[in-house]
Order: sequence, then structure tokens, then C-alpha cells
Amino acid sequence: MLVAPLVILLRPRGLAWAACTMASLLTFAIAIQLVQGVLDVGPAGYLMGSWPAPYGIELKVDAFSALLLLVITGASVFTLVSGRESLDAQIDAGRQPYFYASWLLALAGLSGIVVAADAFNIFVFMEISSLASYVLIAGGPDRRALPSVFKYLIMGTIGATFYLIGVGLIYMMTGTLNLGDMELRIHAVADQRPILAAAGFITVGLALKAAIFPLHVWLPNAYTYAPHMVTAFLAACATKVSLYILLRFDFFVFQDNLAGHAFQFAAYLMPLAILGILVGSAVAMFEKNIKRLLAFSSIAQIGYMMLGASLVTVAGLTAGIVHIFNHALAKGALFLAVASFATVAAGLRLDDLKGIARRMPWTFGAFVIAALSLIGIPGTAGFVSKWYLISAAMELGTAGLPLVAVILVSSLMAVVYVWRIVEAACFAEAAVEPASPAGVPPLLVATLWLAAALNIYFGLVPDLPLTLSGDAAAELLDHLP
Amino acid sequence: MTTLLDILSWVLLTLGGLSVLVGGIGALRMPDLYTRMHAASVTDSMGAILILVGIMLQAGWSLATIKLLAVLLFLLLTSPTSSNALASAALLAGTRPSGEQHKINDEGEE
Amino acid sequence: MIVIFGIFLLTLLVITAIAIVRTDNLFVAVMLMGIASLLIAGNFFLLDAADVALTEAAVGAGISTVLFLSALALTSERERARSSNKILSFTVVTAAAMILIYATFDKPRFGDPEAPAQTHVAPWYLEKTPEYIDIPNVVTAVLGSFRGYDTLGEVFVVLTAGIGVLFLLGSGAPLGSLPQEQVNEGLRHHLIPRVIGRVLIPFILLFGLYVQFHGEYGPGGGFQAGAIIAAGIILFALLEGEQRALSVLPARVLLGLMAFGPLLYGAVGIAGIVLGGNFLDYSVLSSDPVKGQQLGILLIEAGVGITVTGVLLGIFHAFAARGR
Amino acid sequence: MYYVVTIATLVTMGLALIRALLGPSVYDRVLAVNMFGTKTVLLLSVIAFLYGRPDFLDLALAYALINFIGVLAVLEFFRNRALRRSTERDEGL
Amino acid sequence: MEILGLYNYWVFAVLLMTGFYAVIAKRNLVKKLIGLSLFQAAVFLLYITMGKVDGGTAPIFSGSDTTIFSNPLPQVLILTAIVVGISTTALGLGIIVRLKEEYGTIEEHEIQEIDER
Repeated sequence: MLVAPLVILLRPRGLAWAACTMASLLTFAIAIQLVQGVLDVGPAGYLMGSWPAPYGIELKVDAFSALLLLVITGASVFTLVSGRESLDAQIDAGRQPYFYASWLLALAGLSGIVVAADAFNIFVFMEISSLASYVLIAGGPDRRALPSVFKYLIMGTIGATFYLIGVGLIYMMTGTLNLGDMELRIHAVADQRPILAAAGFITVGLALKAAIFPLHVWLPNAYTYAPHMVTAFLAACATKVSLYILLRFDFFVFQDNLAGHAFQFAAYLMPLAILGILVGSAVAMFEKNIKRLLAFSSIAQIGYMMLGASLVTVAGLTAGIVHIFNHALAKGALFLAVASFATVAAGLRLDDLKGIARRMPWTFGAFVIAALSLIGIPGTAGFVSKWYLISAAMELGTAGLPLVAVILVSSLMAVVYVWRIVEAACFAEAAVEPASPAGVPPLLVATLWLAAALNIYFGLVPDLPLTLSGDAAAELLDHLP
Repeated sequence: MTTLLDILSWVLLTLGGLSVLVGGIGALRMPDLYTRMHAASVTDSMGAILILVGIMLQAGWSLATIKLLAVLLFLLLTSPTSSNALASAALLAGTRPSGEQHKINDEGEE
Repeated sequence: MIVIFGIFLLTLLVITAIAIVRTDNLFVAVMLMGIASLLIAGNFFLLDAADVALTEAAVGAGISTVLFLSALALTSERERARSSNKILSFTVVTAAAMILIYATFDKPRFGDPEAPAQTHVAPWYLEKTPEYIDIPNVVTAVLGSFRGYDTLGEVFVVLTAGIGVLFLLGSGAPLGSLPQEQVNEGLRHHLIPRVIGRVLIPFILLFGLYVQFHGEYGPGGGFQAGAIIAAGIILFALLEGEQRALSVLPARVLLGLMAFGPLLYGAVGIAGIVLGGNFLDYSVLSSDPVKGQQLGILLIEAGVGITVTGVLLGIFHAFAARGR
Repeated sequence: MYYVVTIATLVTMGLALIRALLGPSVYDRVLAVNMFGTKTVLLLSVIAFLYGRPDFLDLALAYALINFIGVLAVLEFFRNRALRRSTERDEGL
Repeated sequence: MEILGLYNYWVFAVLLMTGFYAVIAKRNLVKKLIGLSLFQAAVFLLYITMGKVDGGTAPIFSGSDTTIFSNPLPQVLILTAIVVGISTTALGLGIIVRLKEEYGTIEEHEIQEIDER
């Protein structure tokens, strides 16, 4: 019953920041309540229009979707609360109502995806969220936002259309669109060629949207040139949601129906995940623009999540899902910090950031904490997920050792690229004194610190995300034979 | 009476089909734009009248007939209008009716 | 016999598609796209999808041609660059096509009434629609009620696009520098189209309303009606010039329409909750559940129509305004 | 009997398509598109009767309408282009 | 008839790939967008094809009962998908117009060159 208000809420009016933030807060509250509900009583469903499940559209919230919902709404609240000034600076006043309306639509689309239990409904909401995020990214002040957003639009639409083809093929063979129903009915026709093709199309299409390694080319530019707050919001949740659908489909629908699916899934995705981690980190080490650097690091982090999932064990999946949560925390905080640097520094190249730590020590402190979490230093949230990932890999015995090595190497690489920032900020002489002496908005610093504190909090007390992810992984895998 | 109507409508339909076909061949084979336009638009109207009236006779008095009438009216209004507008646009842009001294390509340049 | 017609149309379609890709004149490509769209729509009609055929024609041949042309007028119509890495792309594409064709062999035969898609969920809709909703057009019933939430999502997609285009084109320096009065007069100096157009516009709008409210009985519904009405007003704008059209329907009103549609839709949904049902449950709207369903569908279709009209016109004006 | 008409219409559609592909000028293509649209309207009317569902004539009506708007949009596009060219030429002088 | 029954699917495949080719191989942005429309139209064809039932007619009751109806569900889905498609196209065109204003060109590689400068 709680889901319906969630959707209605997101009705756009000619809203300004306040209305938008209120709506986000409200959805956040609902999300928290939903998480409570899921923890207490287990998955909840909601029938749209009261029609029974395979005929009408069903919404469903289980541990996995609740976790994602928390991440999405949380990210939206954080960025909106803190982002007022930053957005004011980057988007002229006349266009702000449109901008905030798109923001809400993106939020609605993303949360709509995670609660939907209907394959086509997911497509519709995927399109809402992606169209809205194209708009958000195109709001970037740099004109280079436009070509990158066009690329994103092309890639995103291809991805969504592939997904649509896959759903169509499945529908053709099973006659249903409801995910639960689909899982039951697909069994009879498993391993027929259309289903195999469908699995392929859905996986490729969603991988495109989730920016899994070889299909990531749209991501760095889109993140770099978007308005800072948009980057913080989207980095925290957009690709994760695609990943969520991917996992949901692959494990929920296909897993126990396609022979050798687990093996194939692991065989195809693990190398990609590893390559993604290594290449992403390596490129990040040589990037000069801090937003681009963080974007490439995102690609590597998506690799971690995929790596966890491709182990196809409960521990691995738990690790992957926890990492979705933790990475959102860390990246969100990092991009918030970047946004506050931007209010002071002349640009976002590393050279421009020289000596920034002395000028804004508080902000930089928070940045360092979040970065440590990204690297996975004990005591931070990032450590928890990496630890779980490593122990999941160790479960495999000797075969897992190379994976552990990959994780350690890439963590070292993370140390390197974070160090480059720290070095520039703390130790280099301030290059040229920038012209804008305006202070950082206090609200931004406050939320930034809150985010950083959460990084530590969930590093020390990781119960909430762990329980949810454990449940989610169990749910996804309990269909295993 | 019905047989008579049937025969009449068949004749109309066949003629309509023929004139449509002739229009198509004309539009393909005629030497320049204006003759092509002539072939296409005149037979268009003729074919539309014949075919739609033919169907109307088949349909008898019903809502369908009224709709058919509306379609016919619409076609008769719009099709010559667009042909006319097209021809005048082409003329303004400098396509000469005959002689083919000026070959214009898709860019509208000579 | 009809199957043969279908195959003929499809073959034409393939030829058109290849021609679209091969031509380097964008204007020609847009024209051919219009033809392709008509062909697809014709095919949909042959395949019993009247509603979809109507939509595809209105959208593909009508609105999207207009939009592409307005965008072309602002950019350039010539494709300058040659294609890049042709061979690689061609290989990828051929391989993918082969996989697709390979995948077809296990598919249920075309038109097979025993195919799973035909036997599982769909018959339920056909059976239950008369009982629960009692309107002849099952497509409208499914669209409006059984899968009403999808349609809500669809309205939001349209809205997003509208907001997006306004956001993108709402500011910045305009491009061309055409003499104002010439641009504003539209096609006014073309006497014949103008007279005929003026005669036709009321009929077009009337027809749009007919499609809107007849959607429960025949092919049609909110989206198609919205597209047709928008097309009618675009025709007015073409004939009488941008400014006149804007003075009849100012941008503010359009924005209002854009927002009002989803609001209406959502309000119907909430009304369902308030009256004790689930979201988008229309049966509680009236004492008789069947009546309630009909009322609900009518209202949400109106919401869809309003949104679509508003958004399409908003987008059109946004493009047209850039020309100045 | 409807079949004869349908086949004739279909063949004409094919011919119009060839004209659209051949060009040579844009006007030829617009002409072909216009012709194509009219033929689609006829085809739909005939097939509606072939299927025995005359209530689908709405579609034919809608097509006729859309087609007209499409052609006018194209003309407006030409006019704009001509205007732009002439202004460019004026500025060039 | 077996072969004819699959013809629709083959056309779908060819059409899909034609559109896809335009998207990945062409450098003109408008052309890419046209390819994208074609690509989506192919998917519509797939859905509608699978909904067809032999001897069926459109799922609109018209007085006379006992007729076979084609499947309404794919049609509903495609109605929605068409709308989504036009929305994407409109947004893409909006971006292209802005690109043209900012860069003066709508060729992908020229934009890249300008950026690298």
C-alpha cells in the first residue's frame, strides 16, 4: 500500500527546488518505511488497479529492491538538500522549473523500476528515467555536455530497445510479462532458441545501460560534463538500477531454467568484470580531470559488483549487492565534495585543485574519508564490501586466488589515483589564486560531512545493508537447484 | 437490383484499379516533373472517386458509406491542393516545365 | 491472399529501409522514412492492429516527419561525412542478423492460435473485458485499466520529452536571421492551400475529438486523438504562421495542458485509493463497478489526450521558434 | 473483386516507391510520397471491406488528413529554405 | 506456408539490422536518429507479428460474436512503445539542434575535432 503514494507523488508541477526536495524527502521517508516493512514482514506486493497478477501490473518490494530504493531516494535527498547553490550557479533561473521537473521524473523512473514486477513496466520506467537523465546531463554548462549526452541517448536507446526485443521474445514463448509468472512458465520452453536469444539481448541491452566494461564508452563524458549535483545523483544510482534489473532477470528468471546458465553467466561476465576493474582503475590513474577520474573509477566499481555477482554464490552476490550500497555512499560523497571544490576552484582539472586542501580543509577532510572508503580502508564502508568480496572469492579455493589478487591490485591502483588528488590538493603550491572568493554553502558542507560520517558508520556497523543484501542474495539464489 | 448494383460496383472498382495503375506507370515513365505530376494527380483523383464509389455501392446505406463519403471528400480536397502547392513550389524554385535545360538535383541547385 | 499482400508490403519496406540508409541527403531520408512509416502502418493494419496502425500513421508519417523537418530546417540537410569503419559495422550487423534469423526457427508459426502468447494471458482479457468493463475495444480496456499503470508511465515519458525539449531549446541564442515578417506569414501567399486548410482545420479538430471519445468503441483513444489534434493545430501554424498559432494557444496554456494531463490521470488514480480501492482502481469510482471502469477509462484517456496535444505542440513551437 | 483493386493499388505503391527512390529532384520525391499516401488511404478502405470491418474507415480518414499535413509541412520547409538561401545571397552581395 | 510464416520475423531482423547499421556506421547525427527510429519500428513489427492469430480480426467487438480475435496485449505494449519512441526522437532532435547552434555542425567527427582543439 505504500508504493502507490510513491508514484503519485512524483507528479511534476512547475516545481522549484523546495517542492522537489519535499517530494524527495517524502519518498525517502517512504523508502525507509518500506525497508522497515521488508525487514519485519518480508516482501510486499501491490496490485495496480486491483487486477490479479499476471493480468494487471504488480509491484513488488523485496530486500533487493528496498535496498536500491533506499540508495536512490537517499541520493536524491542528499544531493538536493546540499545542491541548491551549486545548481543555481550552473543552470539559469528561467530553466530551473524544467530542470527540477526532470529531476523528479528521473527519481520517479528509477524508483519505478526497482519496485516493478512486470517486464514491460520496467521498460516504460527505464525510459522515463533515462529520458529525464538525458535532460539532466544536458543541463551541464559546458557545451561538451551535448555530444556526450547525444551519445548516451543513442546508446541508452539501443540498450532499452534490446531489452524490449528480449522481453518480446520471452513473451512470445511464454505469454506473460509478470516476472514471477514468467519464471514458472519459462521452464517449459527453456533452451529453445528464442529464449536463448532473449537472454542474450536482455543481458547485452542492460549491460549497455549499466556501463559494464566494454560497453561503458558513454559514461565518462556524460558524468564529466553534467552539472555536479546531477553527477552525484546519477553516479550514486543510475547504472546501479540497470545492474539491478540485469541481476534480477539473470537470476530470477533465467537462472534455474537455462541449463548451464550459472556457468555461462560466470564465464562471460567474470572476465569482463575483471577487465573492467583493471582498465577502469588504470585509466583513472592517468586522468587529469577529477570528475573524469571518478567516472572511470565508477566503471571499475561496477566491475566489482559484477565480479561479486558472477561468482554465483550467496556470499558473492551479497558482496556485490553490498557494494552497490557502499559505492553509492562513497561516490555520492566524493561528487558532493567535487561540487563544493567547484564553488571555489577555477576548474576541475587536477592542476586547478592545487592547494585546495588549505583553503577548504573541512570539505577536503570529508573528501578524504569518502576516498578512503572507495579504496577500502578498514573502518569505512568500502572495506566491508571488499572484505566480503575477498572472502567470497576465497570460498572458491585456489581458483579464487587470482580474483583476490585482482581486487588487491586494483585497490592499490585506487590508492594511486586518490593519492594524486591528495597530493595536488595538499602539497602542491596553489597555482593561481582563483577569482571567486565565495564560500561554500554551509548546507553543502553539512550534508557532505553527513555522507562521510555515514561512510564510517556503515563501515563500523554494517548490519543494515548486510542484512538486506544477504536477504536479497538468498532471494535471488534460492531458486538454484 | 442487387446484381445490377454489384456489377456496377465491380465495373467501378476495376476501372478505379486500372486508373490507379495507369497513374502509377505514368508517374514512373513520364519525362519531367510536371508531366509526372499530371499523371499522378489526375488519376489519383479519378481512381479515388471510382474505387470509393464502388465500395460505397457495396456497402449500401450505412455509417460506412458516410465515412467513405468523408474520405472521398477529404481526398478530393487535399490531393489537388497538395499537387498545386507542390507544382507552384517547384516552379518558384526554378524547375522549368519542359525542355530539360535545367536539371535540378535534390539540393535545388542547378 | 492477405498474407501475400503483407509480404509484398514488407518487401517494399525492406527496400525503403535500405534506401534510407544509403541516401546521403537527409531530406530524402526523412521523406523515405515517411513512406516506411506508412508501410509499417499498413502492415499493422493487415495484422489486425487497427489502434497501432492509427498511432503509427499519426506519429510516424505525421508528427515525426514534421519534427524532423523542423530540425533539418535548423541544421543542414546534407550528410557530409562518409560512413566510418563500414566493414566492421557491416560484419557486426550481419552477424547479429544471422543470430536473429537463427533464433526464428523455434518460434511459433506466424498466426498460430496455439502459440503460448495466444493461450496464456491474452484470452483472459478477451473474456473478461465484456464482464468487467463492457466496452467493445479490448485494446482500450487493457490500455486504460488492466495495464493502466503502464499508460501512466507512458504519459510521463511524453511529459519528460516535452520538458526536455523545452529545457534544451528554451534559452540560448537563436540561430538564423530571417526577416521577421516573411517568416511569420507562413504559407499565406499560397492561396489555395490556405483556403482549403481553413476549411479543413475544424474538421480535423472535430475528427480528433471523435477519435478521442470513440476510442472505447472503435480504434482510437487519447494518444491518437492528441496526435491528430496537435497535427491540426500544426497545420494552422503552417498556414497562418507561428505567431498567429501562438496567439490562439499561448505557450503558457500549452505548458498548463502538459501538466494538467498527468495530474488528471494521477487524480483518477488517487481517487481510487481515497474511495477504498487500489491505485488506478476505477471500479470504485461509481456504485456500479462496470460504470466506474468506463468512467475511469474515459477520464484517463482525456488525460492522455491533453498531455499529448500539449507536449507535441510545445515541442513543435520550440523548434519553430528557433528558426527565427 | 476487392482483390483486383488491392493488387492494383499495391503495384502502384511499388511504382511510386521506385519514383521516390529514383528522384531525381526533391519535388519528384515529394510527389511520390504524396501519391503513396493517397494509395495507402485507398488500400486501407478496400482492405477494411475485405476484412468485413467497415468501422475501420476511421483509419483511412486519419491517413488522408495526416498525409495532407505532411505535404504542407514539406512545402513550408521548402519556403524556409528558399528564404534562407535568398538572405544568404543578399548578405553575400 | 512454413517459410511464409517466418518471413515477418526475417523482415524484422533485416529491418532491425538496417537501422542498427545506420546508428553505428553513420556519422551524421540526424542520420543516426533516423536509424534509431527504424530500429525501434522493427521491434514494433516483431510484437505485432506475434499477436496475429490466423483468421482473427482486430480485438474490437463489433456486434457479431464467435469471431476469433488477435491478441490485444502486444498491441497495447506497442502503443506505449511508439509513444516512447517519438519522445526519444523528439529529445534527440532537440539535442541535435542545440549541438548545431553550439558547434555549427552535426557531424560526429567534426564535433570531436572541435573538442580536441
